[in-house]
Amino acid sequence: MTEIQSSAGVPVIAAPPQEPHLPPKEWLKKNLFSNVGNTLITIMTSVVILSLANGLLGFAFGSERQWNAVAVNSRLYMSFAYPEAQYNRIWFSFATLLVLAGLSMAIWRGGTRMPFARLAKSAYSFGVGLAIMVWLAPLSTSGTVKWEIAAGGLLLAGFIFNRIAAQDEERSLSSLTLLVGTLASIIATLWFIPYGRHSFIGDRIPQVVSEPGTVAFSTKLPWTIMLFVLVGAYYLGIVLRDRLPERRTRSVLMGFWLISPIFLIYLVLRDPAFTMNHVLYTDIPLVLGFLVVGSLILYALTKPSLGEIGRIIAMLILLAGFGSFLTPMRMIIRIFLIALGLFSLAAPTFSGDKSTRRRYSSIWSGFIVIAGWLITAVNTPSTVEVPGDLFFGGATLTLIVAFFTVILSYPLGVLLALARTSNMPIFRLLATTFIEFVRGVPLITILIFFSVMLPLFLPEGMRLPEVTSVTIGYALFSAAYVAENIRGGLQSVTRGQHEAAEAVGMSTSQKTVFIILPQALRMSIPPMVGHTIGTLKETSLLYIIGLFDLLYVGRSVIPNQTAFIGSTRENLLFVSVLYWVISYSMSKASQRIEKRVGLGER
Amino acid sequence: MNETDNTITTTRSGRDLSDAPDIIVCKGVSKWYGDFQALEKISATIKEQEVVVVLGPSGSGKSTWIRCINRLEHHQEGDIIVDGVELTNDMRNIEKIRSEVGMVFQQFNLFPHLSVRDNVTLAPIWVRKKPKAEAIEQANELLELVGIPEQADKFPGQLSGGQQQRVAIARALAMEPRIMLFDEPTSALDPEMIKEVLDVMKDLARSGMTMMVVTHEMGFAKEVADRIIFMEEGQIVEVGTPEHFFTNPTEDRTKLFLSQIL
Amino acid sequence: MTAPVEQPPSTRLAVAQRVPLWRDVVVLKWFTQVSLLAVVLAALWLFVGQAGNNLRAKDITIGFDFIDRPVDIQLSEGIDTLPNSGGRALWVGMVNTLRVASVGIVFSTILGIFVALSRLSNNWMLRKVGAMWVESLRNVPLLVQIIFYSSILATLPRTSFLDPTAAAGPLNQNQGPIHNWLHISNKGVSLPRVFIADGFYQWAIVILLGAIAAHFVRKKRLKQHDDTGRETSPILWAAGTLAIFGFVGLFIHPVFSFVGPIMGGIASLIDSLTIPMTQAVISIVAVLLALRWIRKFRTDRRSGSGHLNLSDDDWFRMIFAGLASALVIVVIYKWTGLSSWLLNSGQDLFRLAETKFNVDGAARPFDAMRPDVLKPGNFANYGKNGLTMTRGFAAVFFGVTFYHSAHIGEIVRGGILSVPKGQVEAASAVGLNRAQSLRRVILPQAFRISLPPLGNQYLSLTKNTSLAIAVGYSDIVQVGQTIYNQTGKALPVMSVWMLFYLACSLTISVVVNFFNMRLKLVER
Amino acid sequence: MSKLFKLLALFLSIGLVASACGSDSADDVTSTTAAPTTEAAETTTTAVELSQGGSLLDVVIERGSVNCGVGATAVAFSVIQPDGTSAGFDADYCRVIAAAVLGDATAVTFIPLTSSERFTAVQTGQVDLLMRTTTWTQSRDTDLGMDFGPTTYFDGQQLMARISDGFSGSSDIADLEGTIICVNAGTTTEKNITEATLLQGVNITLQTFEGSDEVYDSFISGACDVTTTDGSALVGRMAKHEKIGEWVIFPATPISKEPLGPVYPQNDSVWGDVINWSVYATVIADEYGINSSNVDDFLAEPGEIGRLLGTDEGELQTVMGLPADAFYQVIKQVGNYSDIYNSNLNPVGLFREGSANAPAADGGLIYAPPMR
Repeated sequence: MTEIQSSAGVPVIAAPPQEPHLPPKEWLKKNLFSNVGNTLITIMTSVVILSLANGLLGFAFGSERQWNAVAVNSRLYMSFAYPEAQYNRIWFSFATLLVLAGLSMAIWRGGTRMPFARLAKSAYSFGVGLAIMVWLAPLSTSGTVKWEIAAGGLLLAGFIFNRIAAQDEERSLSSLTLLVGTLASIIATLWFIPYGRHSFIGDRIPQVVSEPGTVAFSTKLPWTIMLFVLVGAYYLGIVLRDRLPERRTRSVLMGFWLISPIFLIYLVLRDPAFTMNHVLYTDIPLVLGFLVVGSLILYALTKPSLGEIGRIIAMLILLAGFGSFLTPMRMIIRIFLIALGLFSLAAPTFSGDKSTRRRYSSIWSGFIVIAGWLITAVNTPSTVEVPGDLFFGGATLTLIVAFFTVILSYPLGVLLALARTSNMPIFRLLATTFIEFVRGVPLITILIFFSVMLPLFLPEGMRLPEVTSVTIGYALFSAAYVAENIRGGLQSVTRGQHEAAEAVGMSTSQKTVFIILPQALRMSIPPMVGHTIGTLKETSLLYIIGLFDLLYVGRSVIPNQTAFIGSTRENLLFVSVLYWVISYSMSKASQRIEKRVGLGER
Repeated sequence: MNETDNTITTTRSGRDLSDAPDIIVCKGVSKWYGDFQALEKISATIKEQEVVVVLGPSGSGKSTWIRCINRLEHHQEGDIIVDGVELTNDMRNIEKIRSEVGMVFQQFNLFPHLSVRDNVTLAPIWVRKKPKAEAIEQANELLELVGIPEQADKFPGQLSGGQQQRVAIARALAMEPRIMLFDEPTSALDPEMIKEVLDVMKDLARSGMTMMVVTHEMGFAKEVADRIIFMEEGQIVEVGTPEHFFTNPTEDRTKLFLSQIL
Repeated sequence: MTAPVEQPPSTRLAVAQRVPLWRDVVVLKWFTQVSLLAVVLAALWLFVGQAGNNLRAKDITIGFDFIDRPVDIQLSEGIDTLPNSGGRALWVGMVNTLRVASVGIVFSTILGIFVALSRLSNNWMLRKVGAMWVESLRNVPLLVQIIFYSSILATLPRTSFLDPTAAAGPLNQNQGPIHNWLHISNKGVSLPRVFIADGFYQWAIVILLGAIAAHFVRKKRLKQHDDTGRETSPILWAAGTLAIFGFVGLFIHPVFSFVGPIMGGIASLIDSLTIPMTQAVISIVAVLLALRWIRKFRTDRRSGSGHLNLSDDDWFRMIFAGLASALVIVVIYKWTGLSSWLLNSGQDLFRLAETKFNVDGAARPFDAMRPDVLKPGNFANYGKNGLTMTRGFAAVFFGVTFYHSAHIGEIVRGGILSVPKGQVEAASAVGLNRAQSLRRVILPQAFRISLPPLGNQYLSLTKNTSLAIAVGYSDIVQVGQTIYNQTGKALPVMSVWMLFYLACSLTISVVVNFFNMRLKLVER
Repeated sequence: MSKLFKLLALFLSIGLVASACGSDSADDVTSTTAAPTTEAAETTTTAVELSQGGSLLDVVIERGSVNCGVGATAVAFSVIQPDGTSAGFDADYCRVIAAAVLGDATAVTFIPLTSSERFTAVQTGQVDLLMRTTTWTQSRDTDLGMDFGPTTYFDGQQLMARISDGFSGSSDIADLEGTIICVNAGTTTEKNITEATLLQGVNITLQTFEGSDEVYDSFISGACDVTTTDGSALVGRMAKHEKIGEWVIFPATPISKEPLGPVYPQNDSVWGDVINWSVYATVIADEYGINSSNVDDFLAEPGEIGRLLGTDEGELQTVMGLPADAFYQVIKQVGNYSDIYNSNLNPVGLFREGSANAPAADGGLIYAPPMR
């Protein structure tokens, strides 16, 4: 659903040629009033827009609107029931992501130079727009005056920028400076303007009272620190950028981006209460055992001259892995056995000289350590006391479900796409059936199936939380679409590439891993970005399942609070704007990145 | 003519290859694409160190034949034996032959996502299982050999056609093949770049590499070939030394072809 | 080096025997596939077995008996708001889904083209509005939009006979923005309705004949054009022919009432068939089809000289065809109900056709009615005369139409922009004017480029109507959910959902592919 | 290239871990999930401990908190507050149990459940106690795995409409002819109204919505003429929107009986007794007029009051496995029935006087067996 296809289908649209700079009068004439029809259209659209804006602003700022419902409940919206005493964990997680963001911005050389002339133009248009908006909005007189002054400030800024531009055409401002400046001024307002002045008090009998700026005042310090963290990380990145090998740094950073959400969720936010006994006497020996034995096996299996014996051993290990389901055994052992089987099956593909073999073994070791640690952490109960069933809710749940959907569906999608394009008819048949089936039914039916029916398919005594069932449903659904995007990429790899790889003697798996996939994945980046944004939007369907996502909080939880009954429209508007901001900025950013790395051109 | 084993004893360059061992033996090789018979009972033997140029009008099955030799295409009847290994469904044999037979394509088919050096070292590292350092050293030598050592860190998209084709030759040579197959290596090149590729191929021929070349470059055929095989409609029409072929062809179809092309 | 030529010439067969099994690529290929298939089947087997155990333990039965059992369901709208059986209720839901989906497809396309054109217009204001439309609509989740529209629509004024605040006094026939023709309130929108009446089916036969005639007229005019070079406007002529037939058909359609008895005859014929006969016929047809396909396949693979060459994949295809036919036979014999259902529904269909054709000669093919406002009890409600769009329908309709119009607009715009500039130049070089080049050169090419993604949009629009569940529109998902809440038959209801949506998707992709193929043929 | 491989390996590892959804053998501790929740772990623990033959009471005491299933969107009964905790009549009864068992009214883990999840949650032991406006019916009570406690709130399905549409307190089903009725999907409410109108041959249009918020939104805006649900919720809404005098609730005799009360796992009479008598304690305290502000004045009283507050060694309570001052803590920390009722339901316009929830002495149904 949604826009999965749009970015795949639409050819990259060339930017219209830069118009020569026209004086305002001529510009108006050319673009708005070139002939009678044009003039009519201009007038009509202006009227429509102004009345629409009037309606929307009248709705948004009408006196009956309870915007307090949003302000007071901002905690519910963001982290739902996460205990306030443990907020440092959330701030720490946020700071970690910001450090990564800052480093990435520096190392990928993010940001562009914005000429002052352009800045002036946008300041002018924002100023004029704001002025009109304020004029249309039903604000109190003092409010109108305040906002008009703000609009005037913008116009003044535009004027100053224009003067600077007039002095020197080349003068420009880094977009990052602009970003930090904007963030800084927003955060600065936290120190002076008491947003969300109201809060609930009373443990049993909820009551809204006026307090001195709870939301703003409790978060102003952390937000300020966050800003400094971001800027500091950026400068650290600049320092590191020149001292480290670029490609390796980038791939390490990519790895951090992938692993840090899981690390933050399971270790920082959940704070598992590891029982030392269990960890010391069960988990660590298990992991160590698999690490040592597995590494040795893999080192042996990557020997180039091994031949078919390797495959047979791999099959035996895999068989043992699947067979272990017939006897009671720790799940972790089964997982590790199957993983070892898969690694051994792939071993001939990556066989080579001693250093290559050592590297392969060490990748296994890394895998087993990460996987063992994760499984242990996931299995350990949390120490953070959450008032409620769900650890996360609101925006956090939305983001986490989207993240896991992406993480699970991408590898699955790649496998499906490979199966669908392989020359093995049964693989093709299975993959095609799955993909076409999933693409043929609506997401909501799949989600309902997974939330209602999946428990029936599980062995007795095993119970999945609903979030997990639904996330699996999301991932399977999304995988079918990912597979189609990747298939597009796979098909764009020419026949000649296959032949060249075969001609130098590569096996099918080597050809796929070294030649075909890297090219195909690169080709499918633009549609995949679109798909990722689509996934984020689709998480709103959690509402229908009855999970406390952003939409559920806004649509059902808050409008039922005794103090804010009937505040549905405010909350819906807020949720819409939030979604809009996230997905709009994501798509803009990805477009910029695509343009920069020259993707999308074939 | 078609059915005979086309072996020669002496070559134009005076090399006597009659004692040389057979390296490629084709016996009654046939191939169909649906209704269309692309190869019809091809039989030929190629000796070690021999340079064979395959000529013929387009659609005559030349490319299909040499692609059958390293099993990019599967023949359906007859036998192909390369360096003593029969081409069958045996995985080990296919692997062995692929790494013994290098191939250069009309469209270069370089790997666009890898640098020139990685293009050349990829197969030696992962297929020949060479240590990385050794593979890089060898790649540098080979790039030197084909005359573009300075382009090693560039990507294929940044090179000219001639340079790309030379990288492709280096990539094939990196596998240390005993046989090189060339599938119209100069057809996609601008005229001014053809020479640089042909020069590399000539050097290679002089160094004693067994080569099978499908080309339209008559000059190259005259100068380098030990033997010329002329094909039409999936059959071998005529086989002979360059002198014989260009000056005194026996078959009418050959004459017609030469009159059109020269 | 040993010279291989010295060995006796080996045949392929002899060599193949020498290849050890574990090194034969063909054997390996099939071994991998079959073992994966085995793993998949084993997993499915486990899951299904587990599900069976769990269902037994929880005493849940699965079965489709709810389809013809009475249910206590009231639907908010549809062709039947008090369905007498579960099957009927689901059918009403399907019709509702199809209703909103088809209308949504039409309107989102129209709106999308407008959006694309406005984004390409040379009026700055219009361009910006188009961009705002696209960027604001496609970045907000559809579900949020649908819920939002629903709550906005709820703020429309209310209709009530007794509402003292209503300025015009009690509501009556003469109310609404356009008296007697259009009513708007938060209970929905009611418009005049044109509908097909009893005589329609007879009239449709006239139109069918008209279409055949129009086809020949068009051919003739085309030939004339080719011969003489004059502008003969074949399309206009064909349309004219069709229009004449349609018009004449309005008066003469009763002559086709003889079709009714024919349909009745077919129905009786079906009635006389027995279940074993049907089973046998279907099985034979399945086997024959499979055999025919295999024979055709083998002929395709046979070379001109009669040489047959089959790869292992080809063998798989033939075995698969055979397996499919075997599966059909197993299903048809295992499920006797299926055959009787086929017989019954076939008979019902023709009986229905019989009654449709056996109508009074005075019946009109079409009829129209103006919307009416009823007063059942104390309430103003829209009657069945008008075409009434309820709030739920409107919310879903606006949601999918707006959301997909943004996407379709981008697709169409991309299609237009991707027509190379050279095409326009070439068109003007051969003397076409701007409008001609747009119509004859740019739009056809743009359409060809945008057709596949458009098809995908239609598909996802149809599927997105399932979000109606959030605003209480009785689409198939909502009805199904009510049914399984009442009867506990979640699995059967879900399989009905999936089959229904798969059928929709299949239909849409068949239609889109048909046009796609045609356009490709035109291109050649 | 090796980067690609590392990424693939990473994906693979994450995928494998995430797909490792728990174990089906007893020796593994818990189940693992891709999504971060602790419920699975707790469930398994409960199941294991219960199978060893103990009562849920011991489990709760050892755990130190009561897992209480509540609703998320039931106005005045259980709603989620901005800090994520629950508040309302039902939520307070969760606190009553916590105060009785653990001596701390705040030792509750509120688990908001949807109406379809709630029974599974009790059956699987995800919650120790369900306080979620759940109607006591025969089929539910005899169903596998659940028992019902004393009714805390007597409710009944009623309808709400506008007086301006000609409705009054004496209207009944027959007056619904031609109305659009909005109702929550998949509830007994929906079934009841369908049944009632079909029985009387009244033509209505039924619009069903997933959430009650949409139902009320539609009613308030006038898109629906009538809405129907439990009378308590209707009264709450009417008061909340300040429409008394504009809207009316009818028929006087509800079209269904909806006694709401606690639900707990079956075959655990120790735990059941604790819940039943904690509820009764609030009623008895109410009968004597003992509330949280004056409870300390009654500590010296003899007789039933003494037995209630545990001043006589608390024999009755300790037999049940509770601390002697269990009910003192309940009254002190949460309050008696009236306290709970008035603080939560008065603000939404629900008053005990004259309703079925008045004390038995005043003609209501709220009544407790004697404590002796």
